[in-house]
Amino acid sequence: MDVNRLKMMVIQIDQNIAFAGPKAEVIATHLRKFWTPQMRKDIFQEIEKNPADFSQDVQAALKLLHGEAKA
Amino acid sequence: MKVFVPADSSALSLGANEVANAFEGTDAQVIRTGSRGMFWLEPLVEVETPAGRVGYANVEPADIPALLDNKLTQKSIGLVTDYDWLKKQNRVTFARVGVIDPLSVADYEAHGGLVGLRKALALTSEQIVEEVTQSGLRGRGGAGFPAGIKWNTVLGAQADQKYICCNADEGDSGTFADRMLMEGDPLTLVEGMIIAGIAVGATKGLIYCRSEYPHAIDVLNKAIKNAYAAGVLGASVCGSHFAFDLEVRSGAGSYVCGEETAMLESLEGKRGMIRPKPPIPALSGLYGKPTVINNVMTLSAVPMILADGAAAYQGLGVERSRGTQVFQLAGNIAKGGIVETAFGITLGELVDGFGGGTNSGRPIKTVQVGGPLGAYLDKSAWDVPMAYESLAAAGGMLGHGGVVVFDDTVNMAKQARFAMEFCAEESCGKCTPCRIGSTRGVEVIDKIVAGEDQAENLLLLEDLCEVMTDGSLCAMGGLTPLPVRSALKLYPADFGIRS
Amino acid sequence: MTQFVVDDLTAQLEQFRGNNYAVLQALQTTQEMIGFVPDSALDVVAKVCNVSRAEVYGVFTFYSDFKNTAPAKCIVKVCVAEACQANGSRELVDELHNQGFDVHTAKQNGNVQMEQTFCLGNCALGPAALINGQPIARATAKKLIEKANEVAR
Amino acid sequence: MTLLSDPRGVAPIRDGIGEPDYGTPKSTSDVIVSVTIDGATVQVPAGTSIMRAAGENGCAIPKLCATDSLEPFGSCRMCLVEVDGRKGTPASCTTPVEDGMVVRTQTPKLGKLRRNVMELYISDHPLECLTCAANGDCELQDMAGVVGLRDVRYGYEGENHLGAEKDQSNPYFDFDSSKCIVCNRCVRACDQIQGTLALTIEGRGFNSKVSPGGLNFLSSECVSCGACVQACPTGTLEEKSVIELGMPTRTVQTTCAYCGVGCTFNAELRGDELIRMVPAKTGGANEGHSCVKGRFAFGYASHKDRVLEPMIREKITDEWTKVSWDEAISYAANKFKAIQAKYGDNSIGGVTSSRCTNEEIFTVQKMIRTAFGNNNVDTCARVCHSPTGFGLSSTFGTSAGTQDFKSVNKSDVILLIGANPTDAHPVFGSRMKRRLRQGAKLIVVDPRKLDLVESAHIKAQHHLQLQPGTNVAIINALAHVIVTEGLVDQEFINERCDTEAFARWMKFIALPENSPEVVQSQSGVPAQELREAARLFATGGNGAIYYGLGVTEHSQGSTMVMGMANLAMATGNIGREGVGVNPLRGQNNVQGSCDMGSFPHELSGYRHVSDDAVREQFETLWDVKLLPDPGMRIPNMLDNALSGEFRGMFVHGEDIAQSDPNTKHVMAALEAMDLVVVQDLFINETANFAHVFLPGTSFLEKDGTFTNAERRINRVRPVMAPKNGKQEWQIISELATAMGYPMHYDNAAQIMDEIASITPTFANVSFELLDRVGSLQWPVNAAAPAGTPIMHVDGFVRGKGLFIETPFVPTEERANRKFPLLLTTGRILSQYNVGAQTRRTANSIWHHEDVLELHESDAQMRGIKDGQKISISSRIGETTMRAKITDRVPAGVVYTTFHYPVSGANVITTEYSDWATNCPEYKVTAVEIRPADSSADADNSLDDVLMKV
Repeated sequence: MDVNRLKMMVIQIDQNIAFAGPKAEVIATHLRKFWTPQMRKDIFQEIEKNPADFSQDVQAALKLLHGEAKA
Repeated sequence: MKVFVPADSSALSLGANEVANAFEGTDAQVIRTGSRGMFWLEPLVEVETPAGRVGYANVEPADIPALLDNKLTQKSIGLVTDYDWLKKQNRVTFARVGVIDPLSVADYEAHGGLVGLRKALALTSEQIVEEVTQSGLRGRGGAGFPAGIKWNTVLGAQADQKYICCNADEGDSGTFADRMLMEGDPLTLVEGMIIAGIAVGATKGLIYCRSEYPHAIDVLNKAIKNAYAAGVLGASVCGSHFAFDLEVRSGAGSYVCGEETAMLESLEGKRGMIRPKPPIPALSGLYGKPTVINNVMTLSAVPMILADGAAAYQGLGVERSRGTQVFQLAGNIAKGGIVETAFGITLGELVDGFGGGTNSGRPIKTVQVGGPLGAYLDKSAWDVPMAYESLAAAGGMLGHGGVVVFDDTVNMAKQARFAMEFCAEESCGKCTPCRIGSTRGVEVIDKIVAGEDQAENLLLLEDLCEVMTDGSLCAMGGLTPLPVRSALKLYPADFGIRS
Repeated sequence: MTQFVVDDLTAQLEQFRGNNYAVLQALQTTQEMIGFVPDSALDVVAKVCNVSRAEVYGVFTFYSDFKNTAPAKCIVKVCVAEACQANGSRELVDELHNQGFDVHTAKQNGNVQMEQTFCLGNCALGPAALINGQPIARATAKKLIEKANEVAR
Repeated sequence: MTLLSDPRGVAPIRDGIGEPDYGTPKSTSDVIVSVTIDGATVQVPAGTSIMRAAGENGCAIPKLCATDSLEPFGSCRMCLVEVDGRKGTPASCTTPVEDGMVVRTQTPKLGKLRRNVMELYISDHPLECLTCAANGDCELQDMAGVVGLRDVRYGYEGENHLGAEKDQSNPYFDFDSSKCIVCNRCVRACDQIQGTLALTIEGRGFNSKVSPGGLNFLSSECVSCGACVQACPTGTLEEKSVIELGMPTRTVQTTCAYCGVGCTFNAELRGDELIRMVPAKTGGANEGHSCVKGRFAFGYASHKDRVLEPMIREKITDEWTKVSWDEAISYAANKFKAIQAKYGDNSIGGVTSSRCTNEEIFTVQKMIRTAFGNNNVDTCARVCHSPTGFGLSSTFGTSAGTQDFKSVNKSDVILLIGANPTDAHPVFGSRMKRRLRQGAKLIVVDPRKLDLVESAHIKAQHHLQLQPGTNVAIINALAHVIVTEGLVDQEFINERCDTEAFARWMKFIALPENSPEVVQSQSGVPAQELREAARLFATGGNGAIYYGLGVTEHSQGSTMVMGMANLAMATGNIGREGVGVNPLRGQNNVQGSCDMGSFPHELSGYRHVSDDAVREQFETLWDVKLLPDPGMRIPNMLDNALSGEFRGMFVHGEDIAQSDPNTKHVMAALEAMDLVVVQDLFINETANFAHVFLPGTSFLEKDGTFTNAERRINRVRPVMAPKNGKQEWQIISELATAMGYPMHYDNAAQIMDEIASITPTFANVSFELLDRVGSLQWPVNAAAPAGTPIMHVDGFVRGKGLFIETPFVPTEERANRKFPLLLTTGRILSQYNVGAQTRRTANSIWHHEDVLELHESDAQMRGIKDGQKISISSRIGETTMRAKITDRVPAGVVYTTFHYPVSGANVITTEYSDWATNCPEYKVTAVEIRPADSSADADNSLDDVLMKV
């Protein structure tokens, strides 16, 4: 899938999720709940490449997910 | 010099304005009044003298110089109050009509106006309603329902807003008392409505007047404006904590809107269709709110009842018809006009006594009492006392007190046919007996007169009258058979029926 | 109606804005202003009073006062009810008919339109009539036609 | 005389469709009174009419103007009775019973009166019963028999209306005034039931005549809902189909397949031919009402365009070849399998249809999860109401509206956001209008001036005419006022909600950025108006929120749903009649398609695929291994098709090439696939890219259930045999089987049994129960055996109600110099969705092309005249349509419908979508318009459209 599209989606999620508490976890939960494993993998690779394009929360969230995927 | 020239429509129709204009340039002070209700004398000009007002009958503009010179003796009727026709009456509701300037609050007050209202302001709602109940006042619109009971129902109803609606849709042919009062003493009606408002807790009143009375609407509007200016109407009625607002609404050419529920529909801006009852308007009337609906004459009797006390009013009349009735003598009559007198006067006294027989000089054939829906009566009814129950017992209907006289040239089959025609023309069209029945009525009468299957068609007409009487939604269809049946019963020959 | 008339009418009717109960008054105001109620005015009234066109149409056709075409310069209302019948209004109507004025159809004749009405409240002086609002007692065909022509001129 | 064909001795209690008619509405009083009617003493609620009291107790009183769907009127005078102690003969319809009343309904006097009334009726009625279309379904005819009319002594030469001209302008029914008995039932139905007031009586007295405002029906205000036709007791208003084909002979009760209201209809047939659809008074959603679509626009089901045989083709450029069912199914199965063999299990997927039955949807998603072996299933609800599911489940715990439709009867303040019920959910719209006319207050949040903002007898207290895309700012501002002005229902919150979350939310919402004064500059709505609206909602009594796609189809669709839920909780407006948060679902079975597990992340009953226990149940039942991770959503599938990873798609009754945003992108994706299987009634736009076409069944052929916007499970019964030869669930089962997963059902009831067995909210549902009770609102289970009209009554499904902060994040799609206008989209009454059905009916007479509504000032600036062809361009694409200058839209906003493929509104909509669900942002597209080349003018004229119909 087009990674730019995924990028747009994850940024949008980041902007909109305003749950108090550990935001990275909430983002991770959202992606876990609604994204296919492939999408999660693709966006993780993108983050590895261009971390500056993503907020700290998104980066943390994806690291969390990546950890799960490996485990 | 003060002269009084009527501005009543009937007087105007005989040239009263031209007469009033003829005083221009003289030093006479012209005061326009209502009419005394002696139409054969109109224009009746009154001149103030130390002894009282002297009347001059059938005055024409050319008479004015002579009148001013006190030389119009051949047209003088002397002191108006001593005039026998008037003297024999008991003018209660009409006491001020023809006397005062209808637009002047001061004049109104100087002649006993606002006394009733001031008394009412000192009473509780319950006390006012009790006073009206005790007076025995019944609705003058025709049905004769006790006003006090109606008011009590509205008083007892809980609502954020209540209304007083005056039914001034005086559409019955042969009736003009409402019009004369509205043109000649509108503030009496205004006062009556304010009292009703205080009595039941209504702060808003509407007068529904037919558009055929442009002059009355005009006078009412001006009088109401003056009443507001004088503090009689508005946020503080006569300085009290009661508020009452009043406006005039014009009809638009529909007889049936004189029926109270159709009138409500019309006041709500809709087609004037009859509403079924229940609910009664006293509980669910204008805009669905508790509403007093009374006729002009009913409401106009109220100030006097409050001013003089219930007993004074109750002391007049016979049996269950208490107080005075304003009879209107109309049609082919020599001395047509207003006769206000206690209930109980006989029909003969009215027609022959006051009325002086026909205008044409020919013998009276029939009289129709109570408007287009009233029965035709012949001389056998001459001794019937004019009161709700006694007239009903004689097969008639008092209605709004109109008496229309016909001479012997009238064809009663045509009159019966007209009753149906009128119903067909003015029916609201809601219920079937009235909507279709009236048209069929015309056709059946035509067949009878043409001698076509007369026996069968007479039976059919009787069935039709029955279904209209028992099946109609309101009095329009329900009472139309009354003139038809009475004409048929009293004058079969006019229908070509061989007896 | 031109846009100008529509705007003018709308302004006149502004007092009834949003008032479902003011249809009759709005129609009366319209007729006062224009002399009759053009079909397109029904839509204006409906819009102002926030009701349907059909409701306005129903009210418009119920009341005999309303006209959908421009009225004659002079309108004569002739009473044809009982009290005036007792004084010869039937004969009066026949005579007027012979002179070209049919009160039942109220057809315009020149600048004059004669129409029937039921009672003008002048029942002791019949036949009664109104000529452009001015009351007439003891009407005859001659009197009415002369007077009407005078007014219509 | 010919009329008296049926001189029965008793008055039948019935109306045109054989349901009992008690003449007047049921009384709601709790007080019981006792009344004696014809010697029998009966007990009825106070306020019951004599007519109804008699009728309910088996003693029918003749009637013509009375019918129990309308308030009594009292005009026909057939129902007169005698009451002891009362003068005269009161009408039994308008006279309520009183305790101890003694009534006689049958006496010689009454008999004669009724006969004489009937004689009057017939004296002005055509004597052509035997040739009248209403013969046998005419109350006048029935009553003439009942009262024993034998002769009309008036003759027939008198004045009459027999020469009245017929009005045949409406495409579906005729108005023959000569047969009218002026009972006003049609006029009253239009007023009381539909609320349009398009009918009146013209004239008065004998000349009284029913009239659509002095115009003909077609050009009048009539919205063709059919209430008048339904109410007419004679043949005056009659369906053209009855006139042409004759009276129906049998009836099947079923559910309309148009919008999310889910009206119950009696399909009336003559043999196998459907004559008419008559709304059922027993219908839980519609209670006897209908709209022009459900009532009349069913002709598409037998339209000649319908494809009835399966077809295949190698390439989309090839001609279609008709094949047998077996061939088509094995062709599709083999190709799907081949794709999976080559590109992996994940390379195929499918889409379920919100137009199909729960049973069909369930089998499609089951096929994908079993035979396809992945979770790549999505539904067209993705593009409409997916944010509803997300938002409401996050806050309340269920993915559904909280109320039944009837609840609105108890609402005092209605907050209507991004919905246009009088066009899109007309039967509910009429219900809402009834409540508004009773005095409920209305706040409309919409860029466009809807009919509900101002139309006959309706006037919104506040119209918050916001700029498209600023919903969240508005809802935050409303909540801000309520919080900062101390109008929250603290007691409700303390008791029912997560108070910690509330405290966080309160802190957030009180921020100045959410104040009306700041939001005014974002939304264009005056701060004062926002404040007043907020106060009204918080203090005006029962507050109910109704919303539609104007909420969900935004980049913040899910946020907005949560914002509304917050508002409802903050004001204590949840858990009883008259309140709630209520989505107005677009299609007939959007709710059902979501309930049935059509989303890639969840199984039926909204249970996530990652839930091991749930998955285990399904795995046991289905005997397969299920994947624990979510599958692809529609946009993911399309994106992946373009990148070559996704190559095969099963599209069940949805036209994604027309309905999904950015058409060009969708088409390219479809074109890139190796196999597209479309199941539909017609060759739709998507089918142009298909390799296998499987003909579907229309709702008239289906056997199953639909679940409407109020969670009401309605039965859909086959009115006729499937024209394509197979039920769709059967086709799906065969396809699954051919792919190697054996699936078999004997009938649809079995599928529902399977759904019930594995879905807790459906636990007690069965066809047998539905047939017995009519309809049920889920949850239907041991805890709620009679269903659940109102949710969250004693507590939220998720436990405590959860307030969630809803920051306003403006969409990326903004008006700019190049595209200075904002386009928003919607629907119109006569057309439905992409128009596949309604365009194939006479409904096109009312709306034969999509037009672009624009404000006068925007038109003037560009030299555009009313009715002119214009071109509309966005950064995505360009299309043309005709301009309509109107004051319905504010300057800067333009609006269109998307019913016609030729105008292709979605050619210009963008790829933006809801952050949580990817529901596309249909409602905001920056565009520019300019006059178009006039040569395109002729391509969509009315004549062309009518020819096609």
